[in-house]
Amino acid sequence: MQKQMKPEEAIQKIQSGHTLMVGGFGLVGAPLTLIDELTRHDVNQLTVISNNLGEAGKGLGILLRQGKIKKAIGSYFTSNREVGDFYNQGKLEIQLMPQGTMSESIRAGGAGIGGYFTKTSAGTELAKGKETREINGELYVLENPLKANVALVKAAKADTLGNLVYYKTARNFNPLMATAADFVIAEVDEIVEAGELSPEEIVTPHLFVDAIVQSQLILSKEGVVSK
Amino acid sequence: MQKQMKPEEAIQKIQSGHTLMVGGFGLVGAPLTLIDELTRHDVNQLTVISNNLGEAGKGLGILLRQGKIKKAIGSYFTSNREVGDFYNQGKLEIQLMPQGTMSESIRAGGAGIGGYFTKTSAGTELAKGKETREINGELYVLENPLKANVALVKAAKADTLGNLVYYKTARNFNPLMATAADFVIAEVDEIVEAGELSPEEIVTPHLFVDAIVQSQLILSKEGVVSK
Amino acid sequence: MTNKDIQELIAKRAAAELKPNSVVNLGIGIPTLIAKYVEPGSVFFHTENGMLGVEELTSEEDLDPSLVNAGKLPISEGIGASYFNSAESFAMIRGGHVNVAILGALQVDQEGYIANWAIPGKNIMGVGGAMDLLSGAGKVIVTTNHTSKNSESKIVAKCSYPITSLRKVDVIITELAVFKIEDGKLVLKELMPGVSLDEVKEKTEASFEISEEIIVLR
Amino acid sequence: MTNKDIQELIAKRAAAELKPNSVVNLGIGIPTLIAKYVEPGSVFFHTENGMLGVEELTSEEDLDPSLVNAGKLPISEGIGASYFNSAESFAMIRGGHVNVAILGALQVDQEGYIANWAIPGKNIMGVGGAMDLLSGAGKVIVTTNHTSKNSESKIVAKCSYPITSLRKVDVIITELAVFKIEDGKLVLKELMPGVSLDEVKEKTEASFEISEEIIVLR
Repeated sequence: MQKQMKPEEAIQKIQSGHTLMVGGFGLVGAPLTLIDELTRHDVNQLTVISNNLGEAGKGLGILLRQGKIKKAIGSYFTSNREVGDFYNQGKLEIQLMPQGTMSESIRAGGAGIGGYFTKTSAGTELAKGKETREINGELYVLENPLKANVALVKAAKADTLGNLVYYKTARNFNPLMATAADFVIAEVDEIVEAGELSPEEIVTPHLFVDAIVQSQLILSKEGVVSK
Repeated sequence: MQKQMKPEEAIQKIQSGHTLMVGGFGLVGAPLTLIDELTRHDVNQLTVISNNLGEAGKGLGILLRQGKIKKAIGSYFTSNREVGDFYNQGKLEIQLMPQGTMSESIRAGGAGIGGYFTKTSAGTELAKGKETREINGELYVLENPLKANVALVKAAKADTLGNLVYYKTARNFNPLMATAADFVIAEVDEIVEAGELSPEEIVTPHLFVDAIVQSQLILSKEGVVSK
Repeated sequence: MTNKDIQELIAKRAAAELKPNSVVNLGIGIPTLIAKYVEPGSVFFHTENGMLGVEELTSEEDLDPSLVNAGKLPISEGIGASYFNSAESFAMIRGGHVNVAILGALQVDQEGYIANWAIPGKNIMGVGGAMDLLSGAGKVIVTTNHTSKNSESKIVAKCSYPITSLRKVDVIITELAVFKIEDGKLVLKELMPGVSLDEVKEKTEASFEISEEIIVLR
Repeated sequence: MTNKDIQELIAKRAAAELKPNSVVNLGIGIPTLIAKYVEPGSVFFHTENGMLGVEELTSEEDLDPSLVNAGKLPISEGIGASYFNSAESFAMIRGGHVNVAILGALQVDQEGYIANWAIPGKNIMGVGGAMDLLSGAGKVIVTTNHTSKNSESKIVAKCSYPITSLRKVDVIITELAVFKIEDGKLVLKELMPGVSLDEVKEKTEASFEISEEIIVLR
């Protein structure tokens, strides 16, 4: 099975109205090439699940300016002040989640879990309208799984089968999102032959990955640069 | 912090009435040295969470014969026919769980999840008495987390801080159980200096591990042998 | 035919169900015989104890006691294989990432329900991964002898043994026939070599429809 | 004192709370200043974006743009460090495997409730890992300026901002004093160097008890 694709080819899987997951903690571990490609792809009404929405006019922030995003699900939008502006103008829906609940919900989506109880957010504004339950004397909130049509993830290396390994804190949400979407596109800095990755070090087994794209934009000390 | 201990020293953490987790899929990845040590440790009324209860007179099967086990929680006891005999004589309580539910419940115990919904076992005898709920048109069962006082796990290597890596299918339940007990004893074939394991390949970070024990019994082609 | 011949016949037919590049979980019993009928590398075998990329062990010398499948039988490691813990393994299964599960059965009924984990009157002592596989696998193929040792049909009107899941199976392969469950009904699709329709009718307790395009294997 | 001096003073005092070998998560702001007051290797720093074994970046040359803490600031990798995904990282936090969390605050009240993620009237746009850390950390230490920029007490009778958790904090460290929450009550334990009890009383909206063994730092 040929999983290697060009960015513009892989991105065709994204359609208007889709829910997308996009890996990364800020720009660290974000699939920069795929996000860039997405700015040239004619879609709208997207729901984007990502920890942040980039920065003002950068990364996912460009998609926001382009009016392609209908709803953002994440834990920390403060790094892009335009998010608040779009929200106040009624141009953007926001679903704010505690970061641990967001990551657990993505895992649940990928693992076929129908919902789970967590203490996180119990008794706070973020639990409003959610089912709560006392378990062993403490209050828990029922949280739902998160799934997506397409996930855009970033890894350090892929083999030709689609096995992935990550690099340092660029790992973050990527291995989780790779489990929770119908179609998973992995942007990687290096593609090696099957068998070159150690079976013990593979973090994302290939059954989760549908397409592999070579990165063209990377995060350097000087910011985002072409490779 | 000195985590390295002798087996007889580490095993003192186990007291009568405790709930224990014991890693391994059959004998593969089972902490054979610690189990052997436990046969010489004077405790009883144990609840043992382990996929199997060894074989007749082997591994955890010895503890069963010694009458130390009050209750067994696992997915597949058929490999030790004495389990049925003890159960019929009222000498043993059994809690049978689907293997995926057992592993997910151990993960939940370690991850602070208060309970979760799974389709697995819904509508079957194993779901009797459990809360069920329809989610998106399908029936789910609420399952509880599993925790233990002490976990006995097996890894291939530890560094002196307690970081662990595993070997092939001997990994199985071990990394999960290492997260879900108050005191975690890791039996390993090799102990290396901190810094010798690659940060990317560490499967169990050291914060989960309380004691490290050098293995004395190992599984070979010829069965269980002294090292 | 010896029982061994019967099992190999069923396994070979089951192998033909597997599409290239699919991820396949093989249960204990007949399913473990299937791998050798599949071109190496054409499908990826998953075992629920924590590995993707299972291959047949071809030499006793390569036997590694810490490398086993769900039946605790020694296996070997294919190119591109990976290891993961039990929760991750069942997350793959429950989450719908395993395309096909091939399982044995005690009974399968005409609605597609399977019973393969407990016998009434005996202690219920083992379930393993059966319920999880039924919950999550994309397609479930049952490979089973058509009749029990007591010559009773295993393809029954309604399971009398405890069922494994509310999810129904998709394909049933025996030494006599291949059935599919279509719109909640059991449909006879193929007759195995040398088997007559009358023989299948005689040895099958379940009601079934007969496909208009029934295939008679040679 | 400049605000920078104040923050360093608080950070230094907070460092003294850390027992050897404990696993510590540092929040954004003042907490990020704490690591340099801790002997390297004596405690293990955890960052919720997926790493155990965080160390201070000591040289710009070693800066790796893909190696950052929860504040997206560059860090370096200590001996015995490890990486994991966000769900595993928060499983450590929620599951009680992180001994200490040190966090900033907008308000802390006399019962020990903390508000540190949202300001009424402003859009609620960020929460990050704050709620998870409150839910799961073994001990929660708050490091904060005693008063806001408008000279209002941040140690209040009752939080007027949305609280972060039903879980109460354990220790509050400001440039004026150290408080602990004991039996649900705020207790003044220490006066920072050169600070009088009167000054603390004046600048603290919350009611508090005074420890019989109050420590006056020099």
